Amino acid sequence: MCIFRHRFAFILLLVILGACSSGESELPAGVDQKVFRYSMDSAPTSLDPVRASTLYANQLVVNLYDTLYVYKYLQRPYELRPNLATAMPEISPDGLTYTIPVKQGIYFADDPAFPGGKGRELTAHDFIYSLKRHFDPSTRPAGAWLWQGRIVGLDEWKQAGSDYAQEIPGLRATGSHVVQIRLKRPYPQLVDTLALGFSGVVPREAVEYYGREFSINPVGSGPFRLVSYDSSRAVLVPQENFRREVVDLEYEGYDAATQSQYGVALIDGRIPPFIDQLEIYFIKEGSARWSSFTKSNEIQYAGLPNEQVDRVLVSTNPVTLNPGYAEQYHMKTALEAGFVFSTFNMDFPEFGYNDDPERERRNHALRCAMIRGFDWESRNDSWYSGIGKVFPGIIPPVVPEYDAGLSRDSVIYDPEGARSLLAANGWNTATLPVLTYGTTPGPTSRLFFEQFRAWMMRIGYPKEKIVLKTYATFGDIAKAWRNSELPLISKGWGLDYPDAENTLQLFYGPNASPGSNDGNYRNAEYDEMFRQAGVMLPSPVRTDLYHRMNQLVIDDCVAITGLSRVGIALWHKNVIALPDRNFVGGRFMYYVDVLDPDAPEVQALR
Amino acid sequence: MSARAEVAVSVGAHGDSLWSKALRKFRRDRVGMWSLAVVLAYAVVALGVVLGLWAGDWADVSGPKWAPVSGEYWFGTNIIGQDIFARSLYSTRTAFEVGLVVALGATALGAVLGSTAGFFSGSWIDEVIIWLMGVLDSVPFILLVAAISYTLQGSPWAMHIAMIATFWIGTARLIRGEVIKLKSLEYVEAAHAIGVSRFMIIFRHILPNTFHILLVQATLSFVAAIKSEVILSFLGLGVKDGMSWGLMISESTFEVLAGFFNNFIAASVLMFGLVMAFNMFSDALQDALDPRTVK
Amino acid sequence: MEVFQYVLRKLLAGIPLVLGVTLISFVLIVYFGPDKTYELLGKNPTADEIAEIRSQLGYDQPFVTRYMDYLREIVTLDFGSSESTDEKVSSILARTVPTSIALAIPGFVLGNLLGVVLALVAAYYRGFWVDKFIMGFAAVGMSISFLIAIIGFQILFSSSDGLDLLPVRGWDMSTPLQYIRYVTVPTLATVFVALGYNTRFYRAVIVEEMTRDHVRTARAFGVPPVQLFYRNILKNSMIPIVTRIMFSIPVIVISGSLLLESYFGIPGVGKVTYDAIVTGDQPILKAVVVLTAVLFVIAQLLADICYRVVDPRVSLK
Amino acid sequence: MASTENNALLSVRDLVVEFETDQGVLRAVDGVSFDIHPGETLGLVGESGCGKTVTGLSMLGLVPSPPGRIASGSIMFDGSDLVSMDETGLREIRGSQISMIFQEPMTALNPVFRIGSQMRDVLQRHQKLTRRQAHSTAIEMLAKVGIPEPAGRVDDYPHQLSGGMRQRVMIAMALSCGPKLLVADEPTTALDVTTQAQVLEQVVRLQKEFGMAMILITHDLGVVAETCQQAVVMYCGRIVERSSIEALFASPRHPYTAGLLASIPRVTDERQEVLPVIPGMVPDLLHLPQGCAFAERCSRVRDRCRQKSPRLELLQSTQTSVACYEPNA
Repeated sequence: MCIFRHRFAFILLLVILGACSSGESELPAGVDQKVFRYSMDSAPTSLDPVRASTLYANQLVVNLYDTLYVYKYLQRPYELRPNLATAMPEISPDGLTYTIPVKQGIYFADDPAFPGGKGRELTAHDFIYSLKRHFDPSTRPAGAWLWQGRIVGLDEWKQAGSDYAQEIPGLRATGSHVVQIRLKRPYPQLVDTLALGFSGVVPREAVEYYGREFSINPVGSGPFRLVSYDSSRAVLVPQENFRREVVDLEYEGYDAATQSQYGVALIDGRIPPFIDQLEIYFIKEGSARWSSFTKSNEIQYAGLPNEQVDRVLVSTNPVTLNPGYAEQYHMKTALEAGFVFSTFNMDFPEFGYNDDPERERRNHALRCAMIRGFDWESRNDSWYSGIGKVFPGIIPPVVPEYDAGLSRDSVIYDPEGARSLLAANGWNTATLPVLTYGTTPGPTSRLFFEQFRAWMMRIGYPKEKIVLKTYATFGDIAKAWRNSELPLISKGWGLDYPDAENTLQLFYGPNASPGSNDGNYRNAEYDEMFRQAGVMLPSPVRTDLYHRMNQLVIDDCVAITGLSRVGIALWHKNVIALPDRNFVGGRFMYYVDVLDPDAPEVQALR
Repeated sequence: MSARAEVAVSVGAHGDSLWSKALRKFRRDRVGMWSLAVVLAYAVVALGVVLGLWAGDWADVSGPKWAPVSGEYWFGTNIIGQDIFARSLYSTRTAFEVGLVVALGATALGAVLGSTAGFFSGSWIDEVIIWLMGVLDSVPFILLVAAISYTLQGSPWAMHIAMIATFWIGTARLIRGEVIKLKSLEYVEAAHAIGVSRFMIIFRHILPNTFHILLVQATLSFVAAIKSEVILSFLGLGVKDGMSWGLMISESTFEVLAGFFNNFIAASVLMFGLVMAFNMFSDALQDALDPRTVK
Repeated sequence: MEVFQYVLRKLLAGIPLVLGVTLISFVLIVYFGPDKTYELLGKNPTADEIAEIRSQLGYDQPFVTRYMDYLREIVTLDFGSSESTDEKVSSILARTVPTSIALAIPGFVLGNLLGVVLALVAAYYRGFWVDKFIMGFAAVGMSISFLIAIIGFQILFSSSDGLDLLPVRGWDMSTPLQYIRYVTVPTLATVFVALGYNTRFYRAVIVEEMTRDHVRTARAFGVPPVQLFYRNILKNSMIPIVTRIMFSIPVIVISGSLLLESYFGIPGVGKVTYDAIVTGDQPILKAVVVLTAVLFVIAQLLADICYRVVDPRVSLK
Repeated sequence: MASTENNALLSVRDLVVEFETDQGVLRAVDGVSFDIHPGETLGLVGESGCGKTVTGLSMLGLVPSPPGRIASGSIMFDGSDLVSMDETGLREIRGSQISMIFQEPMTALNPVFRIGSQMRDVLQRHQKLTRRQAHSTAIEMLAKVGIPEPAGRVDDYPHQLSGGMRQRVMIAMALSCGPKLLVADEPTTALDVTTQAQVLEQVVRLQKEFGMAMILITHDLGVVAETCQQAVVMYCGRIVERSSIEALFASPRHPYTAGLLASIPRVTDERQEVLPVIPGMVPDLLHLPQGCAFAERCSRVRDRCRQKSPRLELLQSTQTSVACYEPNA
């Protein structure tokens, strides 16, 4: 026999044994530990706040790092409150200078990055350093656009080579614990941006100590610290240096009428975090998440997957759990802070702007016909359990400026109307332009395409004129969007803050490719109104401007829009929480308590 | 074993060409004949799709969501209301398209490069071809497909090309060995002596004598292509526009745990039938063409 | 000494192969490969930001410079950091390779062991119904797609429509019991599919060896079956068997089972590779491709040395 | 031959060996009977495919099964029937009581073990020798078969030896346990001519020295003439003639035997004539004619030859048995 083979097998064995013993350290036995097992549908890529561009990264980042402001745990609509800041900012009358006092006695988590391994105190300088990192290309920042062209001297600082030793006039510490921001023009959404994961405060020592791997070695002042992290799960434990703050339920916006059923009143007057360990599982497939959730000892939180709806719900309007499930789980429907839509690329002369005014007019009719031929209700039924909210225009229902009274004509399925509109404008199988539909691989996106194609065929589009183009990676299709290579862009937009400005900018002319205005919509009237509204604080006037802009997009038939998904979140009865995937986001986990399933408090909730 | 060899000699006493003998042997192989019939039945289904006789409406979404099996929808419908029966039939066409393109491409490439390497064995041409085979063999298959699919920018042929780029190697190795054996035979040397060009020697005199190997290799590539398609489509590297069993199975991955088995069962049973029949057919073909077996 | 020289010669001969692999992978994956820029960008980028990221990623360098960088990475075995997570490629591999091995080993060992056993039984009863039954089973195994087997076993063991005994997906090696719970379904699927191929392969090898003259000689001298199997059949079949096993090793160690790991969400090197494919994470792809090629060279070498050990007729030249 | 069973070492009676093929059952050996006495040499002669090797393998129960099997008949050896004996019993006899050597010296030895190891193996199993004893016996045996430097050669692998040397090793192995019967299946066919003679001489010498009986399977009548006392001629699985060597060569009775003898070149002839050959082809064993298998090629064929196969019968006033209606005078 071959001795080498034996030896190799032996080495393999050693490796396996090594791997076994290096597995997660289980919690000490015998002690009653509280573990919250949360699940998400994807793994975050980077835990560095400057790159926390995804929902998934944000859920972790806001637990590992602290921001100056956060949204109140229970208040709906969402409302900001100070977090690292001692108060809401002091804003100068011209709206250009923000003075923010920072709490004393906040400490970063202990880490080898610090001298002696002890976390040091957080100061205003740390915040300034953290914001500057968004303007340092070497960090590959993803959130700089939120402050670009807004803060005095910040863009110039980047132009000059991002030298951290250099002071920035508009971003200064006026004391060790006071931040002062000076703006070029009013930016009412600034405070909202300071509650984003992007604004998490990082210590410079850790960034320098870990170099590129800072992204997987987070060191912050948040309520938790990371114990282990791979592509399948992250394990966090309470951060020892985190401040002890008592929960004031009333201040957090508790509403007994809608929230008492979740038992969140139980945390009033107590000091979070209440759990000993936070485990976040990244499970891509909804069905796998679901079956893990329904086992009593695995994940305790999951969204209800589309395909389980018939089994689990008695009805979808209103959403009602099957009694068997209602006994075991808390349920909450949550309207997403975002929406899915498709926008035509107006730079394509076949569909959008054209030098020939007549053709441009016909193109307008073509777009309007395609919008009428798009069956939102079917899409909602197939993919969103029929409970998603279909709405006209680009102001989604989640924001306060949503106009419930807006005409729904643009979202009503009308294939006959579409056909006659096409016929009236000289469109037939021969003249209709080829439409390239871009997707990334995957069964869902392909079925989306097939649905779209079938609808377009119903309004008279020939099958072979709707062409599928598959991009190998998300990056590749994003490149096609940014470089204006596709006539139709289908995507979802997640709002960064609860203000319609965040979606209206998607059609703002100066944001054209490679910016976020993928449709390259350019309308001088729209752009002017956007600029006007941009410097205004929330007011009826501003809301009116928003509504007029919305109507322009609808009238110009720029986009097939839209639908805000409604998620059905379920969590075990003994988990005391109000989960959130919008603006509070992952921060809700700070308030989670896990009780004994047989405890009387839990029984009372059943 | 010499006892068997003796028997073989006495049975094979009637002089016969390899092909007519193989045909006779194959005809007697009941399993082989049955599997051929099954394969042909699938081929008819595929041909019908090509001719537009059926499954033309596979892309229609007018059915209800996840309809159960019924008289109207024989295999039920999928999440967007497409008829799974029509999709299954259409996928048969895709399977034959993928199988045939890859089998022909890989076998042809393997034959050309393998015979060239064999004919020039020992020279640099041979070295280069062997090196190429080694290189392609060392890149994990799925990575190679992914890489080719990047380079071809999502072309629908990326999968076919990637499969051909890997599947030819096995054929080429066999052909190379066979050609090295054949080229020392007298008639080849005779052709050399009377000044027949190298090209002609390879393609007129040597390659035809490896045809039985090529035939078997082509059937193996066909099966391998259909099976790979499933996995590649699941990983998003397979069939782009159109419908295939692989796409149906990849769709089913999010349905089966919720108890919707129609896509999964339709695609996997149909695929299993074709692959199994083709495997059996390939086996029977090998037996029939193998001069060593007397069966 | 002979072995040492041989190893050295073989490794040198492996260089063109590895270079070829690097060139192909460079052209296909790196140069014409996916563009990571647009995934790293924020929601509302400017042209400047795009240029900055491209330069960060080195996309603005010419072909030769980038290829040379790649070669340098290979020589220094430093493949840099993942462009997605910024984690060092070396630490990603160190973390994921053991998982992949732990995932693959039971299926690999069982698949081969059972394959040999079934093949032996089939070969022993060659022509009888036992043989036909086993080979029919092998044909079924060969005809079922791996993906179908995976889904089938998952439904059977893990779903509420089946036995509902084991976790649907995931991975945990903290205790042997957990390990068994998670490794069972992937292993069953692997064994089921691999068994078909293995049984056929080993049966062919064993039948080939069984019909050799020296086996008849041994029987003519009264050698009992067990000894016949060890001394005349197994040892003589070692060359194809060693080849098969050796060449499976690079695949297990480096590419893992991409399909199993991505389907079950197991954090092994296959999953990492798949994610790298999907997100166009070039440093990881580069490392995986090259390390696989290097392991192939090493496997070839080990196989040759094993041949030498197994068969005195083989000489290391 | 008059059967005096009480003193025959091996007595084969009506042996039938069949092979299962897809096209039907094939009779490779059909009703073969013969006896061998201790120390005697029997030549088993015929063209390839006539069933002589299968007959030889039957002596050790080595007919490959499936597809082959001994359908009927008996092989009495030392008072027990080898046909009904179980595998364990046969293993005891193989290599110790009955040995066999094969045609192909190049492949008949296990290539991955040293020849010493292979020889020791036989000795240790059958003679219950210790390793050391077996080793020296092996060297002794190698010396006996004329291998130079046997003490060094014993550690060689088969591929390091020439064909003739390997066949000598086979012989040494076959004789090492002092068998009573040696079945030699074309032992020299694969060797070159000079080696053939040496090896054959060696075998005959050792046969005498050990006092064994031997069945020599060959297609070469010359070899039979030199070494055997008795000869059995087979055609299409049947014995066509059985007689002493002298009688066979002096007056072959069966037309087939006569044909075989006529095709042997004789150096004594002054002029080189064109050698006569037997016309026609050997029939397909699966489609044997109804009557005598040789009928189609026979110059003296009669009608009844085509209807019913002649039985092997003792020819009056001779020691020769022949299966022919019209034997030569």
